[in-house]
Amino acid sequence: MAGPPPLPSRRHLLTFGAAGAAAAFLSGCGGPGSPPRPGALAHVGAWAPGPGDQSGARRGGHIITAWSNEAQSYDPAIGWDLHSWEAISTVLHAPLYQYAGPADGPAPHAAAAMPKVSADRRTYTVPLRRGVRFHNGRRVTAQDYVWTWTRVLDPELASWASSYLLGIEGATEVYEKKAKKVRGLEALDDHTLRIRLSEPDILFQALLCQPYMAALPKEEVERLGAGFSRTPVGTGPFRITRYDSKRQRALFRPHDHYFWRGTPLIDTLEYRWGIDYPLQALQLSGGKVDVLGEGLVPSQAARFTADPEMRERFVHPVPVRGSQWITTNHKRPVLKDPRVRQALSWAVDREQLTRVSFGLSDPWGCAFPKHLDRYRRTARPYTHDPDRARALLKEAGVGRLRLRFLHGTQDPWPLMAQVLQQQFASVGVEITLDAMSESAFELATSKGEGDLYGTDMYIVLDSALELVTTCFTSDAAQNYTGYHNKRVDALTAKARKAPTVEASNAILAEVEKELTEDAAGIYIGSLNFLAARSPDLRNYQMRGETGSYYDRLWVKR
Amino acid sequence: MSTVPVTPPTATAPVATAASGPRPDQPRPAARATARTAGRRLWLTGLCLLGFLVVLALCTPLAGSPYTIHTDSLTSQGLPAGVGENGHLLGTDAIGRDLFARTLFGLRATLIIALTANLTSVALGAVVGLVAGFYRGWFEQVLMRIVDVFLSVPTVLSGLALASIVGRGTTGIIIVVTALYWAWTARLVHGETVRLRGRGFVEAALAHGVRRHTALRRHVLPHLSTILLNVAALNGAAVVVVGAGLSYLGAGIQPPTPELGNMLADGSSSMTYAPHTLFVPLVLVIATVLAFVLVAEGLNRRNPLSERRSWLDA
Amino acid sequence: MARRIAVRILLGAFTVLAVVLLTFVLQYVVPGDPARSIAGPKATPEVLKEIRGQLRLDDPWWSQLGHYLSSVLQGDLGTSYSNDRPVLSLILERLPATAALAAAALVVELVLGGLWGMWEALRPKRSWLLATVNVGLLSMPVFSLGFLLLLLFGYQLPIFPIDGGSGPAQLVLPAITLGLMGSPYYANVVRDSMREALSSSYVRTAVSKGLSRRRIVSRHVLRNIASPVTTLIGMDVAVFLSGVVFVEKIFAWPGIGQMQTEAFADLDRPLLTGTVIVAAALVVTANLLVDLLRSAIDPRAASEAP
Amino acid sequence: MTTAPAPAATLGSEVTIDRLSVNYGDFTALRDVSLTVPAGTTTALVGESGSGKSTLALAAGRILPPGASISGGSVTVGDTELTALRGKALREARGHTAAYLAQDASAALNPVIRVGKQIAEVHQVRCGASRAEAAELARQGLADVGIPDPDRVARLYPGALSGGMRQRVIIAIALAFRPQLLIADEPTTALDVTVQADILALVSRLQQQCGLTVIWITHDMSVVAELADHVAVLYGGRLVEHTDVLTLFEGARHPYTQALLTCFQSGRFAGPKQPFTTISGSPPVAGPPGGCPFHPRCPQADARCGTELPAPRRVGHDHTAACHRLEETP
Repeated sequence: MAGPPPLPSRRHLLTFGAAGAAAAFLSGCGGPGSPPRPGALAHVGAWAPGPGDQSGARRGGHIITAWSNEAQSYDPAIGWDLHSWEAISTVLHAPLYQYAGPADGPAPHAAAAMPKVSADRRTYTVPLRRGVRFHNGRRVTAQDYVWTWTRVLDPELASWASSYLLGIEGATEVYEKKAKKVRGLEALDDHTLRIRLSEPDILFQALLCQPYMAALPKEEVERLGAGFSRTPVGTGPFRITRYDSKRQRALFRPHDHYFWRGTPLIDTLEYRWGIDYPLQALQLSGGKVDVLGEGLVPSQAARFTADPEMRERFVHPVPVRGSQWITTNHKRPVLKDPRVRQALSWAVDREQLTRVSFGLSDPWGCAFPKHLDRYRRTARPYTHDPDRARALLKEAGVGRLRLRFLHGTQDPWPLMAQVLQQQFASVGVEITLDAMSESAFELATSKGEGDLYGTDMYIVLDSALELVTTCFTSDAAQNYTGYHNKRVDALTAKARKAPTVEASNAILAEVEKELTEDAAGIYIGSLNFLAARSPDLRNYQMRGETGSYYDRLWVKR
Repeated sequence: MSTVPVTPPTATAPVATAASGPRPDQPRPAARATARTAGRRLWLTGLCLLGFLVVLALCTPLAGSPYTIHTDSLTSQGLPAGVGENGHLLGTDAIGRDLFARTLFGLRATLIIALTANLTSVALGAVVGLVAGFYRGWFEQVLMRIVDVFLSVPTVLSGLALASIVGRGTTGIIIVVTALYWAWTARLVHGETVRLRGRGFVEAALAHGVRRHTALRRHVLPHLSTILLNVAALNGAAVVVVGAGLSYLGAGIQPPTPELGNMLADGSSSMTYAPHTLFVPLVLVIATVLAFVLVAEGLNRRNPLSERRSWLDA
Repeated sequence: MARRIAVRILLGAFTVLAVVLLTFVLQYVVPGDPARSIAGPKATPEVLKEIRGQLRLDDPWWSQLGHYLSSVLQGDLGTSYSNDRPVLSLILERLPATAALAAAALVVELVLGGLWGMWEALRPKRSWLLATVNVGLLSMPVFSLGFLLLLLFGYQLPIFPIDGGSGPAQLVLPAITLGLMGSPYYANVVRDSMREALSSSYVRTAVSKGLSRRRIVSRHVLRNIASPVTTLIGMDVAVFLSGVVFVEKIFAWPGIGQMQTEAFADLDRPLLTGTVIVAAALVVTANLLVDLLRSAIDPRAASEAP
Repeated sequence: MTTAPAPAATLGSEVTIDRLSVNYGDFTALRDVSLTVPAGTTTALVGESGSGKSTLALAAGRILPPGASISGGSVTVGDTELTALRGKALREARGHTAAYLAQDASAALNPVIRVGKQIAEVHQVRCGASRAEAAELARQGLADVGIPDPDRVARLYPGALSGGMRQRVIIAIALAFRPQLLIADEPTTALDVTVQADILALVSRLQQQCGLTVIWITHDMSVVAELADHVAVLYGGRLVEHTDVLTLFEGARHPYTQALLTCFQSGRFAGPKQPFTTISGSPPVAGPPGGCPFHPRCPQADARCGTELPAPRRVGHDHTAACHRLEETP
């Protein structure tokens, strides 16, 4: 695959620029959508919510997952790269709720039932499941959640996820060191937790599924101190028994008091890191490794597409709710005119462009990802129409247009940039490529430099609202290019306060229509994720929001 | 030699021997001659190969543009065309660009880097080495410590850091490679100059009141020329390989400009399903390095040392 | 003799200090914001500011340098940004792996290069096969050679394990890759110095003593070529520490080379400068040891200037 | 100097060289030279550069440099015929037939091995002496050649010794051979005169004691006078005259030898500002011309000398010379 292979640090890999969370995706294949049926094995009670069909489950086995880099941290408030994210989402910690079947919303996990929401949709009362214990055996109480969430807001910890909790009343005071306790957060008794929001937020239900919202044992955090980020204690299906940074391996064993009795099925899970992509591919096809944590990067994806037999045995394609577009710098006067941006959107041949990512993104000309649940799209996607592009450019009175395209070393952007250069040249727009190291690229884009740069964004909070509020609203955290669209801002605020997900999605459809017509960015693709796992694994499930589900798979060597 | 040396010869230095019959350990005049011709044959072939490569690099315009992406030539699964397929002489690279054109352009870029970076690093190294070797005392110590510092900093890492500062174009790489490689030459030249200073003819020149730098230029420099040529040749080979290394880590010449280094880097990752993307640039890199090494080997052969006979065969 | 060693150690310390300064400036000037690589792209500006405050990234450069130098002199290389552990312990944990790799590669180099050089020195006619192999190895970039070996002997015919880890079986392929890269240089040095030794008159004396060919080579010739070879070993240590970066990346060998590139990509400044300091210290000590070794083997070297 | 214990038997044995020719590739350095060196005597080989005197000596000990090949004739030292030997037998023979004293002593000693060890090695290899015995013999050898404080010197490296000392060590190595033939290739030329005198005295003393057979290569007539019993004069790869030392100085018959002697006398006894007498022309380099090699520079040369090669003829009791016009010369 052309383009220099990615720099060793893959921390940034599937974060793809904006989406801090893991590759969010629906598990496309396998089991029926209904909630998990009791497994054939009598003694396996109900399963944790999530995709998969456990008929014919078998116990035992040792699974090895390969990563390219050491995890940032196994502390759910700190870790954000894919390696850490999978460990904190499905292995070590159990959040209150977890996404159920392939297309369904959140289902109770550490919580006993769905939260009771007040009439003004600002108060959430969450009943906690009984019998949930930490790895050290202690029972989990509502007080643990209060302490954990307050810890996330603690400025000293400087957790990246703190901004998500600012919707809770009193959270900002704690964040700005003005208060010790969060007013809107109360433990009514040992098993009920009440949260009061400053204003209604449709995303809050999805927020409760995030790993940084899972309970942490106060006494262990203080005992382990810095060690907590390597050997944490949590409520998840596995506990960490050994963290060996010298031999770059971590070993996990099942949690004895895990509240979903009878799972996980395998005996031990081992994470290995420091393995470069070509070697990962060899180890997988050589049977030395069972799962590639980061799935297939474009350069290795080509290797598997070249050989249909290999593809069929090892690759597990999974659609992901994520979109890929080229951000245009709205501070540049020439790019302020929507007709120029629309012209550029028509000039792109998405078919040719996404072929370079070898199946990791499908051609798509709309703002939001192609597959969204409970969503009826009204926007009309862009297609490849160079004549219309030239007409629009002439209409906008633009002669020779020279634009600077920034890209880091992260696949497939260096290659896509070269393909784009050629495509824009055919409509008279000259692109100069400005390649730089990954960290320099992030710094430059955050300062709003350059005219065009590639962005990939994954949805983790189960709604396209997250995409808009992160990138396109005027006050969005990652809106570095000064895009201001009053209609989008107003609609987004309305969508956020909508009573139900369906209502919120209806408003979001209008937002997408506006973003698409206004060509806020040049939309080119809808992202996929190619999971790579050994054929010996049975009931291997993966979701972008969480990563691989190790609590339900078994091995048939 | 008109007079027969009758009086016992003065205690001549062992090296300057009266030619009393073929000295057993000196190569016979005939041997010295074949060494020279063998040497000439070698570095001539080296130069011809280098010339051929330069000509090849100059006729890049004939080969079409290295940037056009012929998506039609990719196979159905989007894999690059092999050698000779779809009308591409050497096939295409991973995104369908003509490999023949890219290799020629790449060769030109690599040759430019190899020759200029080589020249600058050897020149800088030679100057520092000469000055340090000749003007002994604290000045030499300071220079040589700086050389030690440059030799101790891991080349790849400083290369990466430097590349991200000085920019990644051809000039960037030349600066990086010069910064990495001048120290080697400096150390070699310094050692040699110190050795030469100890020899009689330099001290004799100085004794005759010749000013230091003329002595340096007239006596030491010619002697060093063979060493410098030799170092330049081997250094050229190393420069090409370092360029490839930097590109592999993403610090070399950036896409889309083709350079053998980054083509090798791409080829390595796409070797499993399209081996020609690696082996085509590799052959040219080997040819470039071969040219440099042949010149070095040829020069080595010219000094008679290499033809001395071993006593074990007596 | 002791005075000479003291001077060398002093000079070595100066070199390491200079390397620290050079590296600090280098990584300080590299564009990018370490706070972003710690907190990730979704962090809000306030969080980034908080992290920069904690790590004192916004201080003027000279105070950062001063603070860093004072802590280095006390042996504290600071804590790594990416995983909150003291840099020194991280490096010492990974150092044995790199040292083992470098040592193994050196053995491969010496054996391959030495035997090859000797064979060529003892044969009157120059063999073309070896010359082409020589060129091939000189021009092959490390990563291509490494990957080819990995593919051939790790995957196609699985002689050596490729499942990562740092056991002796995993050490073979990376050591051979590095060793092959260096062997042409050793072969040339051994061949030239051996040829010079074989044609000098003390070998004639040995021949006239009626000693066997093997004894002459082992007793008389080898010790004479030890000096140029040890000089090359001294220079080679620095090369290893950069060649190691590629080899460790390809073969997943848990050494400091791999950590160095990771630290560079993550802008983990303390870890980055830490690894460079340790590398520089290794180079300096290696050169000192090599000099001592050389003067032990070859008395002539002892008289040369330090 | 402690008197060395009388060695068991006289070492030297007779050396007979019969019609020997040697060439280096295409250059013939020696043309069918016949010479016998009686046991226990010293024969000096005299001649200008390129006359083949070194080649003859080295061929006698079969330690010709690489690239040289014996194209005819034979060499017998004691009872072993050397030219036929190959490989292991040759190596064995070399061990105990000839010892070689090099001109440049410092190069002939291995710079990285202690002096004592280089002598001990001969004992270990030759007569299988153990390490301690060999060391003791080496120490004894150093004492024999008159080196003060042999223990300290034995531990030194060659680089630390003076020129004279190094030459003595070479001689000690040679003696450790118990050689049947000692070949000295101008061993004293690189030394200053006083040290040269010591070495010459040492060699002659050792020769009397051990009955060595010595072939001494030189172009210094004073050394010939002092040491040699017989003298062989070579020119252009041919033996032009071979006689005992007395008759040479009184009645040399060959014009070249006479010219050599006159040059030597004029150099030795010349007063200030007196020109030296020289021999015009220069020794043949590209291989001797037809006929007598010396004829281009021979004052008495006639037509026959130019065409026909003079065969060596017995002129006196122990005196042969190769010249057509022997009768006329005084």
